[in-house]
Parts: sequence; C-alpha cells; structure tokens
Amino acid sequence: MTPPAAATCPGIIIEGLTLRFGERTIFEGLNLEITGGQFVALLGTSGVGKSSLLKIVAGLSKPSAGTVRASDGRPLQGRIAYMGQTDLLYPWLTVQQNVMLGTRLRGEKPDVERAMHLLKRVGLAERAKALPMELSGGMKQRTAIARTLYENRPIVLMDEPFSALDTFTRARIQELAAELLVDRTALLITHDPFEACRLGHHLVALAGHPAVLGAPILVPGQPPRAPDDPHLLETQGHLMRVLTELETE
Amino acid sequence: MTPPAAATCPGIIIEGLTLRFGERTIFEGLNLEITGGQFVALLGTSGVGKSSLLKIVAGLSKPSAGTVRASDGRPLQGRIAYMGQTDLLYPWLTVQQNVMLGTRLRGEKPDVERAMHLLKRVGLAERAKALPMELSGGMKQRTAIARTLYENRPIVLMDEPFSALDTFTRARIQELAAELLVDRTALLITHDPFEACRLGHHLVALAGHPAVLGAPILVPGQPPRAPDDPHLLETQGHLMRVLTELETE
Amino acid sequence: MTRQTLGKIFRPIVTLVVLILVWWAITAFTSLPPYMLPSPVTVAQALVAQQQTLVWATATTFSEIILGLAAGTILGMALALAMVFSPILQRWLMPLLLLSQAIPVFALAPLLVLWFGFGMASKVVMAVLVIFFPVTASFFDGLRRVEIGWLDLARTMNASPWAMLRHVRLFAALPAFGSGLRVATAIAPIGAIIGEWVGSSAGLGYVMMNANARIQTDVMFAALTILSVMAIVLWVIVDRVLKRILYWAPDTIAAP
Amino acid sequence: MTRQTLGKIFRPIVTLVVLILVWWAITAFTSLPPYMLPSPVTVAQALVAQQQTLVWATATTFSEIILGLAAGTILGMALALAMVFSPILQRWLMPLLLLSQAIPVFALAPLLVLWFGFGMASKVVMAVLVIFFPVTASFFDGLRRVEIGWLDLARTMNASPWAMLRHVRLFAALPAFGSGLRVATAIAPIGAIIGEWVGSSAGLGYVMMNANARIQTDVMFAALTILSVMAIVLWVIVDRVLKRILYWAPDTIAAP
Amino acid sequence: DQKMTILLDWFVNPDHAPILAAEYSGAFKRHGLDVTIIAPADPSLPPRQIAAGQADLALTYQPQLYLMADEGLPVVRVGTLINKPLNVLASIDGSGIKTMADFKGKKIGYSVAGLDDSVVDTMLEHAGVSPKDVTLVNVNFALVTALTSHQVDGVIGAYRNFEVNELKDMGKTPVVFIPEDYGVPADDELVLIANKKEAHDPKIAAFLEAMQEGAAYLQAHPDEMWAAFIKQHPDLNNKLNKTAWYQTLPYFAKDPFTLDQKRYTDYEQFMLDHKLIKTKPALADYAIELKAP
Ligand SMILES: Nc1ncnc2c1ncn2[C@@H]1O[C@H](COP(=O)(O)OP(=O)(O)OP(=O)(O)O)[C@@H](O)[C@H]1O
Ligand SMILES: Nc1ncnc2c1ncn2[C@@H]1O[C@H](COP(=O)(O)OP(=O)(O)OP(=O)(O)O)[C@@H](O)[C@H]1O
Ligand SMILES: [Mg+2]
Ligand SMILES: [Mg+2]
Repeated sequence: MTPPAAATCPGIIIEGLTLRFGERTIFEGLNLEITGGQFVALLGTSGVGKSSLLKIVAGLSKPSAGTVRASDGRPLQGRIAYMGQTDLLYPWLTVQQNVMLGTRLRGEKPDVERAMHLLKRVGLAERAKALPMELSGGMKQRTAIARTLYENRPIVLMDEPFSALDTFTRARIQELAAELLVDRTALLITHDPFEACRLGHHLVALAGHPAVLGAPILVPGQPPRAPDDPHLLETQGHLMRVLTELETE
Repeated sequence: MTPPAAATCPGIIIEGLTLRFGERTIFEGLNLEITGGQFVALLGTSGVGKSSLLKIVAGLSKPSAGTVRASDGRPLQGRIAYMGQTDLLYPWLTVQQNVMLGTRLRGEKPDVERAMHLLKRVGLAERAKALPMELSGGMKQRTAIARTLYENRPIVLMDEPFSALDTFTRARIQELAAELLVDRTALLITHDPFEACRLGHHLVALAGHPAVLGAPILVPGQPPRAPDDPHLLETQGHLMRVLTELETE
Repeated sequence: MTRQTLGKIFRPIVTLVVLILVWWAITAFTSLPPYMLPSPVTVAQALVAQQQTLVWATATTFSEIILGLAAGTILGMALALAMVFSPILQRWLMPLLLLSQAIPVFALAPLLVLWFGFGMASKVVMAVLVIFFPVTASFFDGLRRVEIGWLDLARTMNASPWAMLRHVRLFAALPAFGSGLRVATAIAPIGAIIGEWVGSSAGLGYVMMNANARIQTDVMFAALTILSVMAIVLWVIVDRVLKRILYWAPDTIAAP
Repeated sequence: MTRQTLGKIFRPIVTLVVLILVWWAITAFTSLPPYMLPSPVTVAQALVAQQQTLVWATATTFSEIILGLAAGTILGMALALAMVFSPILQRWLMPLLLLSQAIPVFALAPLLVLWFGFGMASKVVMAVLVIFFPVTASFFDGLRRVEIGWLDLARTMNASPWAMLRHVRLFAALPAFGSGLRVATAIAPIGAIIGEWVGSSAGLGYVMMNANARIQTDVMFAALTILSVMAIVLWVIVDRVLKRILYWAPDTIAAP
Repeated sequence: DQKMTILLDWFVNPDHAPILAAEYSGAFKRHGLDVTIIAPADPSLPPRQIAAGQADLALTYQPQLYLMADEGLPVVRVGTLINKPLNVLASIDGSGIKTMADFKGKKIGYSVAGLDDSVVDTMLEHAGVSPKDVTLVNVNFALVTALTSHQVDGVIGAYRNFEVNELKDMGKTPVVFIPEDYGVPADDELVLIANKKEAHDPKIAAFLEAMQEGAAYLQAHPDEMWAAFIKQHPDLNNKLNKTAWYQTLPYFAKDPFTLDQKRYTDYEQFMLDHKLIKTKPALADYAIELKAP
C-alpha cells in the first residue's frame, strides 16, 4: 500500500479538447494542466460536459478534437483508476470480488487483505460477501470507491463519488480518499463546493454553451482540510461567487 | 395542473413497521404519522433503511411486520407518485415519453403541454426528444423528477431526488418541487441537511441497528424557505447536533 | 447513395461469391465425386436447365417460409405471453411445448395430413412447429428477466397487468425476442422443407427429394443453392430490421 | 425434505400423469383410428413387450443426445466467441452457419456418412448441427449487448481482450446463453433422431422410423413416449441448473 | 474371416430374408465371410456409398441402375435378391376406384424413393387416362395412412407382400393394379450392386453363393429362420411381418447370379422412352453376371 513517490505520479495535460455530438458542441478548445500529485476538483452545472471530459481523459471516449497526455510523455493508459457516475458494480460478483476486480481482470493475485481493509474503512467489512443487489444505494457507491482506491494508480479520476452518502459517511470517506490519494494526481467531479474546497489543491469550473474552463482557483493549505479551516470557508465563499457569476452570465 | 385541495391529500400512518432480510433486522417497530399536506424529510446514514422504508410505503415491498395506511382509511395504492433512488428511465422512450409514462401506462390521454412545461422548468425542454442514453446523470435525474411531478398525485415519495444536481440547478428544482407539491403529503429522503430544512415541515431521522425513528423535528415557517431564512439556519444547526448525537451513540 | 450503404449491399454479394469460389475449389481440388458434391458449374447449368420447375418450386417454398415464419412468430409470442400471464398455464404448457419439439416429423405426419390434408396448410403447420419454439423460449426468458425497478415504477403508476406487459415487459424483452427471432429465421427454410417432407407435390424440398432419389445431384444442389440464398437474404433482412427496432440497446461488438 | 422440494419432485410427475390421461381421453372419445394415435394402454403393452429393444435403443439415443448436446453447446459457444473476437470472422462465418441450418438432412447425409462412417460419429455430428445454432445465436447476441459501462471500467483496469471476455462479457451474456441452451436442450432429442436418419441401425429414432414404416404405431408411440420423457427430464435439469447459475439475474415472473 | 459390409435398401424387413438366413444358417461363415449388415433410413443413400467405396455391396432397385449409370456412378449390378416385381398401384374399396380409368381427376400418393411417378404415368396412359388429369402427391413413407385416411385415392409403391396385407389387416378391401398389366416392363425388385472396381473380387461371388445357400435354407426351413429373425429383431415380431415372411418366399431369386439380359434391356428402353435417362448405356455398364466360384 505504499504510494508511488510524488515524482512518479504524472500530471495531465489537456490541449484544445473539443467534443461534439452531431450538431451540438458540448465544449470547445479546453486547455488544462494538472500538475503531478495534485488534487483538482471539477465543478459545473448539470449537463455541461464534466463526465464527458472525464471519460475522454480516462481514454474511454474519443474527443472530436484535441489531446490529453501525461506530463512525463508516457501513455496515460494503464495508469488511471476511473470511477464513473454510476456504480458499475458487476452484479454476479460479491462486494469483495467487485473491489478486487482489477487484479482479477489483470490475472494478478488478488490482495484480499487490502480489499478487506478498504471495505472496513468504507464501513462495509460485514457485507463483503453480499451481492450488489442486496446493497443500498450508498453502499454500492462505497463499494465502487473502495474498488477505485484498491487500484492504487498514480492518476485517479472520480465522477461524483460521494453523491449518495450522508454527511458523516461522506466526511469519513473524503478523509480516506485524501489519505490514500496523497501525492497522486486526482481529478474529481463534484457538485458540493464544500467538498471541492476540502479536498482540492485547485478548483476548476466548466461552464457555458459550448462550455469552457474557468481559471483554476487555488485553495491555500493542504487537503484534507478540517471542516472549520478558515481557508476552506473563505475559498468556498469565493467559489460560490465565481459559480454564481458563471451561472448568471 | 390544479393541485387537489389540501383536505383531499391524505396523511400516512406507519405502525409497528419491521423489516428483516434473513437474520438481519433493518428496522423494528417504526411508528410515524405524517399529517396530510405536510412535507417530511427523512434523513439517516447510508444503509440504515431509508429506501426500504420508502418502498414499503409505496407498496413495492412487504414489511416483515407492521402496517402502512392512509389517514382517510382508503387504500394508499394508486394515490402515490414514487421516485426511486436510481432514475429508472425506460431506455426505449424519449425524455418526453418518459415524463408522460404514467398516462401512457394508464391508457389515458398524454398531456404533452404539461410534460413540456415541466421539462422546461427542469431545464430539459430542448432535449425532449432525446433518449435517456444521450443524457448526463443529472439530466436523467431531472427527467425522473419531471416524471414524478407530472403524476400529480396527492402523496409523493422521493428517494434522494436531487443528489446528482449542482447547487444552482438543485435550488431551482427544489423550488419547483415545493411549488408543485404545496399541500401534498410528501416524504423525501435526503442526505443534505440544508435541503431537508429548506423543504420540510418536519424532519425525521432514522438511525441505529436495528434502526429506529427519532422524534420529528419541526421546522418553523413555510417551505420552501429562502436560503438565508433564520429558521432554516437555526434548524439546520439543531438537526446537525441531533444527527451527530445519533451517529456517535 | 453513400459509401456505407453501397458497402452494405455489396458485402453479402462478395460473401456469396467467395463462398461459391470455395465450393468450386473443393470440387476442383479434392477427389469428392460429383454425385456427392457437384461443381458450381454443373449446378449452374442445372439451374438454367430446370429454370421453370425451380422458379415455381421457389415460389411455393418461399410462401411456405414466409407464412410459417409469420405464423410461428405470432404463435411463439402468444405462447410466451400466455406463460408470463399465468404461472399455472406455464406449468402445463411447457411440457406440451417440449413434446412438440421432441416428436419427430414422421410420427406427426400422419396426424397432420389427416387434419390438414396435403395442401399448403400441413406444410405451414409443420414449419410453424419448427419455428415457434425458439421464439417462445427466448421471448419468455426476456419477458421474465425485466429490471425490477421498471416494474415497480409502473406498479406505482397503476399500470394494469396488460399495460405493464405492453409498455414495459414487451420492450424490455425485445432484445431477447430478437435473439429468438434470428434463430427462427435461420431455421424457417428447413421448417418449410420438413413440411414438404410430410407430403407435397411442389416446392424446393419436393424437388430436392425427387432429385435425391434419382441421383440428380446437380438439380438437388441447384435447389439447395436457391434455398440457401433465400435463407441468407431472409436472415439479413430480419437482422437489419431488428437492429433498427433495438436502437436503444446498443451493440458493443465494435469494441471487444 | 421440505414440502417445497417434495412439490418440485411431484409436480413433473403429476404433469406427466395428467398428460397421459388427456392422451387416453383423446383415443377413447374420438374416432381417431389406432394406427394414427394408439391408446396409452396399447402403448404400455408395446413398451413391456419390446422392453429389450427399447432399453437398448434408449441407451443409444440417450448417449447421442448427451454427446450431441455437449458437443453442440461447446461448438455453439466457440463459434459465438470467435465471432465476438473478430468482426471479420463474423462476416464470413455467419453465412456458413445459416447454410448449415438451411440444408436438409438427406442432402447432407451422403457427405456425412462419407466423412464419418455409419457409426455413432455421423449421428452425433448431425445432432450437433441441429443443436449448436440456437446456442451460437443467443450467446453471440448476449455477448455483444453488454452494458457499456462494465466494458469501459474493465478497459481502464487494463483488462486484456481475453480477460474482458472471460470476466465481463461471458457473465453478462449468461442470461442470453441460458435462453439459447434451453432451446438447444428442447431440440436435442430431435437432433439425435435426425442423426439416426443418417445411416442408422440403432436408437429410438431407428426404432420409430422402422415401426412407422411398418405401421407398428404402438411401438412407435412407445419409443416416442420414452423420448418425450427423456426430453422433459433433460429440460427440467438444464432449467434448474441455469436458474442456479443465474442467481444474480432475478426472475420477475412471480410479479407480472 | 474376410470382413464385408452390405447396405440394405432400407430398414430390415422380410424382403431381406435370404441374406439374414445366410447369416443365421452360418453360410457366410462357411464361405469365410464376416458380414456387417447396415440398414439405412434413406434408400437413395446406399448406391452413393458404394460408389464412394464405403461398403462392398448394397441393395437397390433395378430402375435405379439406369439412373446411376446415367449419372456416372461407378457401380454395377452383380446379383439379384428378388427377381420379380413387388410394386403395385393400390386403392381401397370405398374410394370409388374400380378400374384404372377411375383415377381420372383423383389423387395418387407415392414415395419419392424411386421412379414410381413414371410408373403411374405409364399405367395411366396405358389405360387411356391422361396423367395430367391425375394429381401425384408425395406422401413419403405414409402410403397406407394416406390411403386409409382418404387423403389420396390410390398409392403406388405398395408391395404385394406387405402393404396389401396390411390393408387387409385393417379391415379394408384392397383394389390392386399390377404395373406389368399396364405396360410397365417387369423388373427385379431388389438387386445387389458393387463398385466396378470391386465387382470381380472373389468375396463378392462368395457372398452371392452364401446368399444362395441362405435362400435355399430359408425355403427349406422357413419357420426356423422366422424364429431366428424375431429373436434378432424382437420389435418386428408381429402378424404382418410373419405373413410377409412367408408370402415373400416365392419371390426370392433361386440363383442370384443369373442376369436376365432381355429384362434389363427392355427396362432400359422403357426408361429411355420416358426420358428418365438421357443416354442409352451399354448393359455391361450397369449389370454383369459373375461366375460362381
Ligand atoms: N434484497 C436485499 N437483500 C438483503 N439485504 C438488503 C436487500 N435490500 C436492502 N438490503 C439491506 O437493507 C439495508 C437498508 O437498505 P436501504 O436501501 O433501505 O438503505 P438506505 O437507508 O436507503 O441507504 P442509502 O442512503 O445508502 O441509500 C441495507 O443494509 C441493505 O444491505
Ligand atoms: N451519447 C450521447 N449522445 C448525445 N449527447 C450526449 C451523449 N452523451 C452525453 N451527451 C450530452 O453531452 C452533454 C454533457 O454530458 P455529461 O454527462 O458530460 O454532463 P455532466 O457535466 O457530467 O452532467 P451531470 O452533472 O448531470 O452528470 C449533455 O448535454 C448530454 O446530453
Ligand atoms: Mg456527469
Ligand atoms: Mg437509499
């Protein structure tokens, strides 16, 4: 479980990214550089193109134009852990097997201990043998989080990973994520400004038709920030203003 | 689109409700009375049994013991609009057809105007002819909300209806819901204490193993409350304390 | 006409041509005697020589196939729907359906002929017997394995069992139904041929049986070629139509 | 043994008994001559009288069914997998598979006997030809209509195409495969019977054709009864096994 | 012992008695032969298998010989099992058929196994009925059922020693028309064919000789042979087969070697006249007479 050294976690460079579905342009000419080892939160109104952007970065769909590459010049593929907006659990696998899916798919030896440790941290140790259909919505989401963290990859992409969790569970799992993803390059989509400010080194907003990326907002201090961190509250206020401006433009 | 008069919206009486899955007791002996025309927000940690409770009230699953009935003695069935935790859109229907699903299923004349009005209010008027697979996560959820509101039923049950929406869209749709559900009996599951305080006449928390319902917390004033309503902030603080207590018990 | 549509039209033709070339190569370069497998050239000659007979036989068999497929599909759907509606019916119907599949033609033939005579009817009935089962089995499987949430939702909307079937189960079962229909389409030609086996005085099966008995292998293969082309064309049509109907159930084959 | 398991065992038996009673009623109360449909009593007598022949024939046909079903399922799966792996292969294979379904037995028989001789092999090959297609078609359909998200996720996890197939597509296609296997199981007995058409001198199909040719309707129906029971028992077994394997794909039939 | 395979024309039945008798009486063994008998379900299969060298001998019908020669199958007749025709056009009392002329506007069922449709045409023409006025229906192997259920008014391909008895057994009165009476030349009902390459192999002659001994033994001990037959084929133990067993005895060729040249050339002319074959083959092309060793 030792994370790769900060130096080994590549940054992500997004250049001129454009996405169109037929006539509709979702976003156009997006540029963004995420420094290796940084945690970036991506915000934006519903339907603006956040998930689409994340999928392109993950290599799961092709942009209409533009490129995404790693800062170290090596291919991104194979170094990304991706968590989609829906849980995407395999219904025929137990919770534990779902968590260890990566090793299973790569034909590696599954690390049961690590999986059980993660399940414990997300509060599902007792349900390790349950099937997804026996879980509540939030439990499914936590399983998916555990699966993503189990992957132990230098780059982590997460699409609204905590949306189905209550305040307390959410806070706990945010801390877990921050702990395990320290020095990883992470891009996280969230609708919760508080969450964004708590976890991110930088915040980026996607807005408009076609959508463009706002200038990254720096959050001072190191994540995860305590809920009452003054930086946090300050940045949250700033963020809300920025978002409100974008919204009313 | 005229809502039924307040008097015609029945309350819900839950008595001695118990749910077990095999050996595991989810909740036991729940009692709750929701006055007709009231908006009740249900909170609780992930996996505590909120969705299960809602499904039982909706008549979709059987409790191990206990009863749910309408305060006016008539059957509940047929008077409930239910929105599940997942969007449950039919992939072969367009957004608009999904919204008008109820009338289609009952063989009634679909009310296109009403559907389009609702779609406009949730910001999807332009995508009325799109298929669910062409929508973003939040757009799917908004379609499901429109579908639930289209039903125009005296009792409305909603399971985390706004979880995939950004702050602004969420606020707008909360207002829409509050407007259309005025004088309806509504039970809403949410993880967002702010949302609960904004929309609910009463707040109820489900907590513990097996879970029990806490005493309903009254939120003064009429929903939807303005975001800076002093009652709101006060109750939110109170609610957080209650939840924290339950959590740490 | 775009390049793509052109490709779609040409591809089956290219496939056919290549298959015929392979066939020709087999007859030319192996020692298989012509009375086992005649060369495509001989068969083409027979095709021309027997033109008249074959055109008429093709028309007959084609109508049997179409009628059998239509009736078989309708019957198959009806049976599946009946079984979904009533689990009791299912318990009694299923063994009967299995019986209908296990009984060989020659055992059924006398009864069929007694009831339906030697005309078109007995052949269509026979074809239907062969065709309906894949449709029933697949459709039934599809109907009963529907996302529970969809049914739950429909239930809260006061959908009658009928509306539930018509608007939810039916659509949800379409992909499975498609599988069954594809199988049914593929075996429809043999269904018609089996029908002609029962008793006939026309049709490609009749021509084939006659030619077979007279060791006119070329004529038999001429009829067989027509039958095969018919089978492939029919299947391609059904496949395309199904893909169009199932626009909402995307095919993921391009990215294995 | 719980009441439920008892019910599960008794239900098929009750079904069989009722079917036999219906059969008896038909022969007793309609004017159907015995050489069309003999009464169950006559058939039971033939069953006893021909015991020896029938036991041996049953053993033969049973092994053909099992071999045919096993080989057919394996071939069916292999072909479906091959087509999933290579769209080019699919384009060339599909017409061949359709051909294999459109060619009647009597046209194939000489070639089969030539290649596989008069023994068990040619019969099993024939049975396989009948059985494999529903498996291929349904499985292939299931394999290609997989939730895209599952595939996407696996892709980010560096799954090889093989792992993707083995751990994702395969499981996701199991319900569809089940449909196909159910159809294959239902037609497996007729597959074996058709196999016996090809240079046969043993098996229930042989006994039946023989009896049919000799108008020994009672013997034919005795063999038919055995075949039917075999078909139903086989189907029930496969159905139960499939339901067990598909524990994660719930059946919603109880709540239509 | 020398291994041999013989393909019957169809399922085992009393028509095959001499071959079976040779087996039961040990005649094959005495001639150093170990014979495997295979009964196919489709009568058109054996000639092809002989042509392909998959068996040593096969039973077929004389008219088939011309078709095979016409199609270039390398097979020749080497012996005869039944040297008289068995085929009849049968009807039953109550179908309104008394003479051949009554078939005008009626349906006749036949099995596509042979040339029965041409035979019917010849018979009809001989009786002054245009074949166009009669519908021929392929009823496959359900001749008797088709007739008794009145789906057809007559059937061709019924055998004198079998289906005719069967109709009687069912309480019907058969009305029988013999093809030879209506301009169809007589033929050998069942003949043995071998691959041209193998025809002069001594084991073929040995087989014929053993079969001849079998036939002789059968004529002398029909009861014993019947008992042996039903012991081997208990499923065939019924009245119908028993009647056929005894009724067929006079039809078996006493000398399987003999080739009645005139009968073969006459039939060849018949085939040619009816355009059933395209060319006139030489007799030696399709039938030879072997010397008994
Ligand atoms: N079919 C089932 N079989 C067994 N256990 C089940 C089943 N369905 C739900 N449960 C269990 O019931 C409990 C309550 O689930 P429920 O979905 O009601 O939770 P919830 O309060 O809605 O949680 P969340 O906020 O995560 O949606 C969970 O522990 C879940 O594992
Ligand atoms: N397959 C598709 N075909 C057509 N349009 C699509 C398709 N997939 C996505 N879109 C459109 O692209 C836009 C962006 O979708 P995306 O899922 O990226 O939004 P998002 O920012 O993640 O929204 P949310 O917060 O609601 O999840 C939406 O307008 C959606 O309708
Ligand atoms: Mg999204
Ligand atoms: Mg829930």
